[in-house]
Parts: sequence; structure tokens; C-alpha cells
Amino acid sequence: GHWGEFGGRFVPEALIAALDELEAAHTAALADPAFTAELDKLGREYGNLPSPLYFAERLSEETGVEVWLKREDLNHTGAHKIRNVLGQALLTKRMGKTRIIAETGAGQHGVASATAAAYFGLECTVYMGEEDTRRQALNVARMRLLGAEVVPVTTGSRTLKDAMNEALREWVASVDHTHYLIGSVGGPAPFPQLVRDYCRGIGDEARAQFLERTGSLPDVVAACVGGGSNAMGIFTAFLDDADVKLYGFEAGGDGYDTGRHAATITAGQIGVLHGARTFVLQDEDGQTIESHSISAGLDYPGVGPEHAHLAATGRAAYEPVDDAEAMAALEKLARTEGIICAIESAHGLAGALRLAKGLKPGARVLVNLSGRGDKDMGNVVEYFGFANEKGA
Amino acid sequence: GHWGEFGGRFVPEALIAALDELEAAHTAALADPAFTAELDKLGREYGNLPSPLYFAERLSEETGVEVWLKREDLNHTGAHKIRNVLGQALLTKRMGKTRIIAETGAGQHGVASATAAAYFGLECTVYMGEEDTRRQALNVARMRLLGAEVVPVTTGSRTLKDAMNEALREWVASVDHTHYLIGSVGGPAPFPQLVRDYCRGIGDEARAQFLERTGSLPDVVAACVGGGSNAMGIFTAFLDDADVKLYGFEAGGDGYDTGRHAATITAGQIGVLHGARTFVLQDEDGQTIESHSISAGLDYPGVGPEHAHLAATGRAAYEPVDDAEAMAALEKLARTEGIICAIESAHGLAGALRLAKGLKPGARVLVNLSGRGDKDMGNVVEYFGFANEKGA
Amino acid sequence: MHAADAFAKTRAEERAALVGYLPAGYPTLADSIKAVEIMIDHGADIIELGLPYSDPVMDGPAIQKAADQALAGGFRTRQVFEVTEAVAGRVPILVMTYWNLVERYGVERFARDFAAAGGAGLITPDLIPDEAGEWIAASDAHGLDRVFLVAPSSTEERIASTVAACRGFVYAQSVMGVTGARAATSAAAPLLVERTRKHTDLPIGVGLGVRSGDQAAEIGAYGDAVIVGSAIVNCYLESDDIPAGHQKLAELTADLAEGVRR
Amino acid sequence: MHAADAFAKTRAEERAALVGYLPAGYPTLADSIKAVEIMIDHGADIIELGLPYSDPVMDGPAIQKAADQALAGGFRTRQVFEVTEAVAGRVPILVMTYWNLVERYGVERFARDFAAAGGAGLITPDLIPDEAGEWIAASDAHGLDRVFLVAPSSTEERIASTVAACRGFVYAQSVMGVTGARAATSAAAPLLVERTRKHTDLPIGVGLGVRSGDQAAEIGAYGDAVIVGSAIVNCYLESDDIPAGHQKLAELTADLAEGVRR
Repeated sequence: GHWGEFGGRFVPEALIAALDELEAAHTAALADPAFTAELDKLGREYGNLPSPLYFAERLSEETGVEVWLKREDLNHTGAHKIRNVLGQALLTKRMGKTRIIAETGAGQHGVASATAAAYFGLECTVYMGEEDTRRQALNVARMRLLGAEVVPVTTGSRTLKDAMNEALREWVASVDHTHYLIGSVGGPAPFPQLVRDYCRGIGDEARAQFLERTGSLPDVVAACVGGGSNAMGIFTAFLDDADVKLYGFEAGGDGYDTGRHAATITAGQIGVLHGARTFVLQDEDGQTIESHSISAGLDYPGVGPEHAHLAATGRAAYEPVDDAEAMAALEKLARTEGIICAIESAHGLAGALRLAKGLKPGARVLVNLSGRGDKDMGNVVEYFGFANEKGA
Repeated sequence: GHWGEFGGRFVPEALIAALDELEAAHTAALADPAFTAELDKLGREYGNLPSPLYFAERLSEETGVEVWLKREDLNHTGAHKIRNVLGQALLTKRMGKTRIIAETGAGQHGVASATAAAYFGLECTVYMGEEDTRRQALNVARMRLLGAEVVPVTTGSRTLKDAMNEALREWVASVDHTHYLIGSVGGPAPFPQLVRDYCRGIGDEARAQFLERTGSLPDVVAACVGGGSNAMGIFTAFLDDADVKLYGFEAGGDGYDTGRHAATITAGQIGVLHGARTFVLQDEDGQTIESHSISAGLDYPGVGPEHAHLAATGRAAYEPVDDAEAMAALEKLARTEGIICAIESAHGLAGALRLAKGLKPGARVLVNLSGRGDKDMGNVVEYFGFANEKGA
Repeated sequence: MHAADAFAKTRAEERAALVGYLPAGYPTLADSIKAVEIMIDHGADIIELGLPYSDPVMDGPAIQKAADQALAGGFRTRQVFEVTEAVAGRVPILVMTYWNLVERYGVERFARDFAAAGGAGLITPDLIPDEAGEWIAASDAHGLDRVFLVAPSSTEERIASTVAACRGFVYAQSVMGVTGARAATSAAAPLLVERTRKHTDLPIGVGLGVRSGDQAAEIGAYGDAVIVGSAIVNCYLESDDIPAGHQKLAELTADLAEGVRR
Repeated sequence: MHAADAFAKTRAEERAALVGYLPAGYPTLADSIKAVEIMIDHGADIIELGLPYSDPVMDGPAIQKAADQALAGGFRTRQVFEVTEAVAGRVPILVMTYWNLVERYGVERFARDFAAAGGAGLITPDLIPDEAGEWIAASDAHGLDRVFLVAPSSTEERIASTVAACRGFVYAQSVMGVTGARAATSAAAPLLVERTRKHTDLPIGVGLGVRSGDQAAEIGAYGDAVIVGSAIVNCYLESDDIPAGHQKLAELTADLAEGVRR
């Protein structure tokens, strides 16, 4: 449950038994060939896994390095998140629980959770900041269409952080029949390991695909980092490959210097948030500071504890990418490759393109394209001014 | 170029040379192993093909027949349309043309065309009814993000039909360097065959997958029909399997009896529209009647001529599915399987579920789930009243 | 009367014929008859009546607008016979129509009723001879002219087969593009006329883009007929009321008629 | 003063202790001192000062609101020492705090400053003994009470290890859920107290949901301390002004104090 000084369980005693049960169930499940076979089948037939590894030829020509994209945007529901929810939902069934709860910011993890709940016939309640339910009304509709209850959270800043508080509160009250399907590699142990275990297929697949396609490993693996599930998902397979450099790109928001960002590792201090010791954006007293990013999925003041550890040990490097740099990368990818990625993923790509300038020609960069951009078109319109009037 | 009395080329002489060139190029391309290999590779690595065949277990339990879904919603850009645009764009390059134009209604074919244009480095202009550019502002943004020019069409009813008129007009003026990348199995020959040839992978894959998974062929193959590309895409492989019944489901709009629908084959008369002889929704004089459907993709007063022929010969049956029945099927699929499909595809599913009531238990029904529903969430919110206020 | 009658006269006068186009029913049913009379009075040799259609893929904005207005005014296909009957006798009256309207009316029935009304023949912008079997039979049966189009993109083979199917004259689409008045006529037009002439003795009409006597004179130097459409429609679109449109049309037609007589 | 001093007195009186909770800085810094004095004056045996935190995952709406208001009013962690110093001496003062605030201040430094202010110890709702190494050392060094929580879901093993790490008393979370006044107290509470007693001689405080003297009496029958929080906060949330809140608090505390004395 710990990585160095990071991780652990900073939660009410009331949850400890459930966390112990979860840890035991998860460990047993991973050791049970029937479970892993079922999860594998589910991923293939329902989740559309493995996702393709794609060589971005035109982008590579422009940048002078080989840019390879792990196309998680092509998964069912449009992001790597399906891996996590399918794993946890199958585990929920195995534990005999009949209901899941989840927190969501922009709504992507909520939609993924509602999807898995519908698939497995589980009850589902999603906590979402009231502010976010307004900004992401279409995702609220998706969840409701899938049969989930969406509870607008009216406390605190009424965003993701508060939705997570509310989910934790609700979990204490319903823990006997309810699994808290957490959406990233954060929270109390065993969640960070568990979510990583269900997401690590990204890297396991990509590593094998890369070897098969190029006969080598990538020089650099890049991913965006909010909570960090997609990054841990792709990093894990490469942790022991000492020559493969790992880069996590955090949301630089309005610009790192403005203080309005979500660059938790770069700018945060060690603290405790949502059940784990990790880097946290906090003030002098330890009160959580609101984060800022054009990407709702990265707009979180904490980060998974394993990332904190990888940063502290130097195994992975973390740098901020601001809104403008991310959006430029998003546009570049759309125009050169015909792929509209999520704004989250555009942070990873933007970071990789920045790195590329310092790499030797022909170096191989693997970027986790963690999700598709359909959900972000409202932001894109606002940012680029692509409104109809402009061209009409 | 003809199927019985249907099809043909009812276009200005000015376009005949281009159509002849296109037909020759297409025929040569399909006979060229280098071309088909490249297209196949493109489909696999970029388009995420083949799409999975999915056994919908819970839906099957509820209906008493086996429901199998061809998951075209998992393709890059979210629908079967990527097959057509990749094929035609590769053909455009082969013909040495540097620009494509396309018509679009809701914007899906426009987005797919813009995607292919970005991928191949082609110029792209998309004609879209002004009314539609307003209703589908996010798709306009997608196209512009991908680098395409979007031209709002202000003539006629300012919708798909008029966008197609405008694209044909523009094509006459630019035919020497421009390919008209038509979006469905309509238009003058060779378009209906050409689009069918690029979409037929749906059925070819599904037939092989079905045989592999069940050892048999399906009893029924169902698909929605607007212009009819996804339906021809899945029907073609089964045309010679006499025991496999083929069903196309047209948009019944407000209800077939209200006259406000897009059930072209069921209610239309034989006529000429957009270059081909086919069924057309038209008045006594032959003026085109505006169609109506909650599904923008089915909201078209014509239909591909090969469908007209299959209907006339009885090889396939065509029935209307109204808005309410389609939306009920969409909701049912979301709640039982965790899949939010396009409203278009929901028409095919709804028709299949209606058919199921008359089939023997355990009969096998293959439905082409032609696209995902992300683009339709605005309509879904409006239809079901899933606005935030409701649950808040 | 047939197109040949008009061309016999213009050939005798060693000049090109002036073909004036107007959608039937535009600006109103009665005024479309009046407009045709004005054109004939001011020197048009042949009249081309457009049949308003909901989806006119060959036409530019001016003619689309006029057709929409005629349809919004309640125009019905059969009324083209009324217009024809009202103006027939002085010059040949041809109908230019998208094919679906004829199919829907019934090809044979249309030919019969149009011939009975005194019509000369049809110009069919979206019907090529390859698809025209029924129309060729009907036009033969009722003695109607058949005007198909050739275009700059047509191959020699297609020009040959198209002109072989024509009767009355051949319509040379002088630019690759929709109808509409243009400042400059196309450089492709003389070449297309020259190519077409190698395959036929039929008169060759040149369409698309003419809006002045000067342009008419320029085209009349190599074409057998100068076809004017959008510029005529614009007389009404750009006028405050119909009488003003009639006045403009009279002046335009006179200018064009003078042009083909230079 | 430590918790043990209060329990020595209440055990002698054969009754449960009344523990009153209020976030420091709420409704204002000065009035939180005043409120504590009111509670002591009206019979509270132990005071639990909440440390307002941005993300209070154990607390229900009432305490969240109070904490938000205190933070909005500019409350800083170090001010809890001012409040403690102002009220210490009459009854033991414990601070209930989410762990990040202590980590951020520095565990050793917090223990030192709090002890210096006359504080008795900490109640740590999101810190379990397993993660508490630094705090155990610091509390030992500065002679502070350490109150960890047990819950209905705790295993026998966890109850044993948790109480072993406690000093002063043990906090029994009587319902699976957040803080908040409830109409009925939990049936799980007596069972949890009974289970916990098997593992320790420490007093056992029962928290969550108490809002009346009757409920206090009911819990006082099996628990060693009755902890009241949300009901106290509600005195201010539901009053029009602070003086009215003070008045309500006085009445509530008196009622509760009577309850534990039945």
C-alpha cells in the first residue's frame, strides 16, 4: 500500500475492513485464471481491446522523431477508462456486491462506470459537482441513459474534489453492499495498485506491439497526468526498462507562472488528500487549493501516490504543459493525422512534441493517446472560435 | 451502373467523363493488390478494423432470440463511414486529384471526409445546409479543426438534400482536380457500387465472424436505411445466402401515418434524385418532399438504387421504425448492454427487436450497429428530458 | 414549329439565334406568359421555358430563386402546357426540365400533351442519351426536338453519340459550372463548338453566362444560338416590381437581339 | 488537563461524560471561544475543537458548512492554539482534525504548540494507528491524548490494535455514515461499545447523531462519553444571529448535561 513515503490509507476506520476485503479480493482475482480470462474476453469482445499502436507518419515527418500513438481513444466509451471500470465491476460481482458508486469530474469516469454497471446489471450512483453537472450536461444525460443515478454535489467548490469527498462519505454509509469504483490511481490502498493493475494492459500491449513493429523499445514514453491512471497504465510495463525514459505531463493551465494550473507534482507539496499521502496543491495550512485546467480530466489538485514516488525517485519526469500548448498539439494532430484526441491526451502529446526537439533524429516516442475528443468539442469551439458564424 | 430499372446516371454531361474516369479507376484499384493491401492496412491500423462482432447476452435473454451486434460504433470516428472515406480518399490519391468535396447532413460524413482529407493531406470542402450548421455546430467545429472548409448552403430547405445539390454544382466546376466523396450508396453510377464496395467489409467481416463464433449464418440481418450505405455494407456479403433474411429499417419519423417520415422505399415512388433512378419521397409532380426523422442521418428523401432493387425483387424487406420505437431501443441497449448507439443504428435495432417477437426462440439476429451515439446526445437530452435540472 | 424553323431563318440572315430562358410560372404564371411575349417582341428567336424543380443541380442562385418562387406560388407541371399554348406559333418553344418531373408526369404522356400544346421539344440538362430510351421513343412518336448537352469535359466519342441523339440543336455547356451571368464568357466555349461541329451539322447553341449584347455578339461569332437565362431572370429579381422587370427584360432582349445581329 | 481527568470525575459520579464539538473559528474566532465557555458553563465535560478543513470527508452538511464559514472568515491552523489557550484549564480540550493539516504544520511542531497551549490531545478521524508512527512519537513526547476511532465494521483484531494505540479515550463511531444529527441513534452503537470494552479499560465515547438530552441519556447508559457535534453547530446555523445561537447552545448543552446525569 506504500511507495516510499507515499500512498497508505488515510481514511476513517469504518472503511478499513472494506479496503482489506477489496485488497484480498483483488489479489485473489488476479491469481484466478478464470477471472483474468473473463476480464480478457470482456476487454476483447466488449471493450475493443487491444487498442492499436499507430505510427503517426505525417506527424513524424514534421517533428523529425518517430511518433507512435497508443490509440486508447478507440476503446469502447472512448478512453482507457473502460479498462478500469470493467476490472472493478467484475471484481464487484466477484465480491457479491450489487451496487457501485463513483465520483466524476467532467463525467468521463461516470459514464464509464455507468456503462460497466449497465453491462453487469449493477446499481450505480455517480457523484458529480453541481457546477460540473451544468458544464457537462451531455455526460449527465449519458449516465442517466445508461440507468445510473447522478447526484449533484453542492458542497465546497462543487467540482471533482467535492464529488470525491461525497463519494467517500456515501461509501462509509453503504460499504456492506456497495463498491466504490474509484476513477484513478489515487485514494487509499489498495485503489492505486488496483486501478493500475486494471490499466496496465495499455503498456503491456504497447510494449509488445512496439517490439513487434519496430524490433525495439521506445526511447521515450509520454502520457498526461491528472490523477494518473492512463500514465501508470502505460508506464508500468516499462518501469524495468532502464533505457526507456518516462514522462508525465501535468496540466499547466493558464501557465505555470500564473499559479492557475493543476501541476500537482511540479508545484504541490507532500500531503494527504482523499486517503493517500502524495503531492497536493495546498496552501500554507494544508487547505486544498483549487486547480485549473482547460482539461476537466486533469483538473485535480492531487495525483496518484505511485507517480509521487516515481517523481521522488527520478524514475519518471513530470513537467507542466499549459492550455495553449496542449490545444496547439490537439489541432496539429487533427490536421496532420485526422485524429481528434481528448484535451487530456493532447497534454501528453504536446509534451512529447516539446521533448522531440531535444531528441536525436529518428528517436522513438510512444505517446498514450488516452481518449478521444468528442466530449471536448464544446471547449474546442470556445477556444478556437470555430463557431458557425465565423465561416458562414 | 443499373440494378433493374434503378440506378444509372442522371447528371449533367459535364460530369460523365469524371464518372467514367472514377469507374475505371475504382475497377482498376480493386483489381490492384497493392491498393487493396494498402486499404486493408489503413483500415486495421488507423480505422480500427475489423470491428468486433458482439453477442448481446442480456438483450438476448430479454428478447428470447440471439442478438448479435456488428460494432461499427467502435471504428475510428465512430461509425462505418470511415470505411467509405478511407477507400475513396485513397482512390482520390490514386487518381492524382488533390481535393475532395463532400455533402453532409448532421455532419458525420463531413467529419469522416475531413478526417480522411487530413490523413491524406487533401484539401477538403464540405457543403452543409445552413440550418444543419446551426443544429450541428459541434460537427462544424470538428471539420474545421480537421482543416476542412465548411460551406453553409443557403438554398432550398437548407438541409442535406440542398447540400448535395450544392456539392454536385461545385463538382461540375472543379471536376478536373476534385473528387466528390459522396457519403452514401446513392448518386450517379459508379457511386452506389463504389461506396458499397468500400463498405462491404462490414458484412464480409461479420459473416466470417458469425461463422467462426456460431458455426452458422444468422437467420436475419438487420440495418437502418437512410441513403443505405451501412445496410448495403452488411447486406452484400449475405445476398447469395438465400436462407438469410435481410431487413432494412427506414425512419418512420413522427409515425408512418402522419406523413412526416423518411420511409422512402415504403412510401416513395420511383423517380430520379441526385443522379440516380430510385425511390423518392415526392409529390404528384415529382417535386421532392422534405423528409422527417429524429435521426439526422436517416433524414433523406431518397435511397440508394440497389436498395430499391432489393426491395423490388423482394430479396430484402424494408419497414419503417418511428422515432419513439427507435428511441426506446436506444435506451434499452444503453441500459442492458452499456452501449449508447447512434439514433440511426437504433432504428435497425428497434426493427430487429420488433422482428424478434415473430421469430422462433433462439433464432439468430445480426444487427449492424453502424455508429455510436455521442453525436446524438443533444437529441437524447431533448427527447428523454435528461436535463440536469430534472435530477438535481 | 420546331427549332429547325428558327435556325432556317437565322442561317438565312447569317446570324446566330437568340434563345431566351425563363422558368414557367415566374414571376407569376400570367407574367411568365407576358415575359415570353416581351422576349419574342424584342427579338428572341427561340424560347426555352424552364420547369421549376425543387432540386435544380445545374442552376446557379438566380434561377434557383426564380424556380423556388414559382413553386412557392403554386406552380404545377401541367401549367407549362398552358404557357406553351399561350405563346406557341410565333417562335419555337422548348422546355428545359430536370428529368424527374417528366418521369413523374409520364414520359409518353408529357410528350403527347406538350406536342398538343404546340411545343417544339425538350432540353434535358440531367438526362444523357444513354438513359433516354423512353424519351427518344416518345419524342420520335410525337415529333419533338431533343436537345442534349455537350460539355468541355465530353470526350470525342461522347460528343459524337450525344449529337447523334439530338434533334433541333445541340446545347454546348460553355463553362464547367452552374448557370449564372458571368462577366467574361469562357475560353472553352469556341473550342467546344469547334469540337462539336466535327460531329454534326445541327446548330450548336452556347449557354451559360451571357448578360449583354456584346457577349451575345462574341458568342454569335462562332455559335449558332446564344442562350441567355440568368440575366433574364435577374431582370425580375433585381426590380422592385414586375412591370419594372418587364421593362428591363424588353431592354435586355433588345440589346441581346442587336448583339446577335452585329 | 487530560481526558483522563474528566473521566475520573464522571466515573466518580457514575455517569457518562458530555463531549461538545465545535469547529474553532466558527461562527467567528471570538465567538468560538465564547461558545466553548458556554458549553463548559452548562455542563460539558470535555471540549472537542474541530480544525476547519477544505475536504472534510467524515462530516455531514452541518459541520461542512460551519468549517467552510470559518475558512471563509480567514481561519488559520495556528489559531486553534489561541482558542485552546483561551479556554484551557477548566475541562480537557481536544482537537479533532483531518490529518493533512497536522502534517502540513509539522507533526512534532503541532504537538509541541498544542501542548504548550494547554491542549489535551487529538482526535484523528482519518488517521489510523497503522499510519500514525510520527504522531504516536510526538504525542508521547508531549504527553498528549491520542484518540483513534473504532467503527461497527472494525474487526476484533483492528479494535484490539486501535484501542492499544489510544490514550485518553476511544472514539466509537456509532453509525456507518457521516456526522449529523439523527432522529434515532444507531442500534449498532451498544454492540460496538460492548465489543470494544472487551479490549480496553479506556473510556469509550460514542459519537454521531445525538441531538437531545433523551438521546444523551440513552447513550450514556452504555457509553462513557456522549459526543455531540452537528446539533451544536446547528444552534448557530439555525439562528438569525450569533447571540441567539449562544442562547440556543446554552439550552442545548444544559439539556444534554441533564441527559447524561439521569
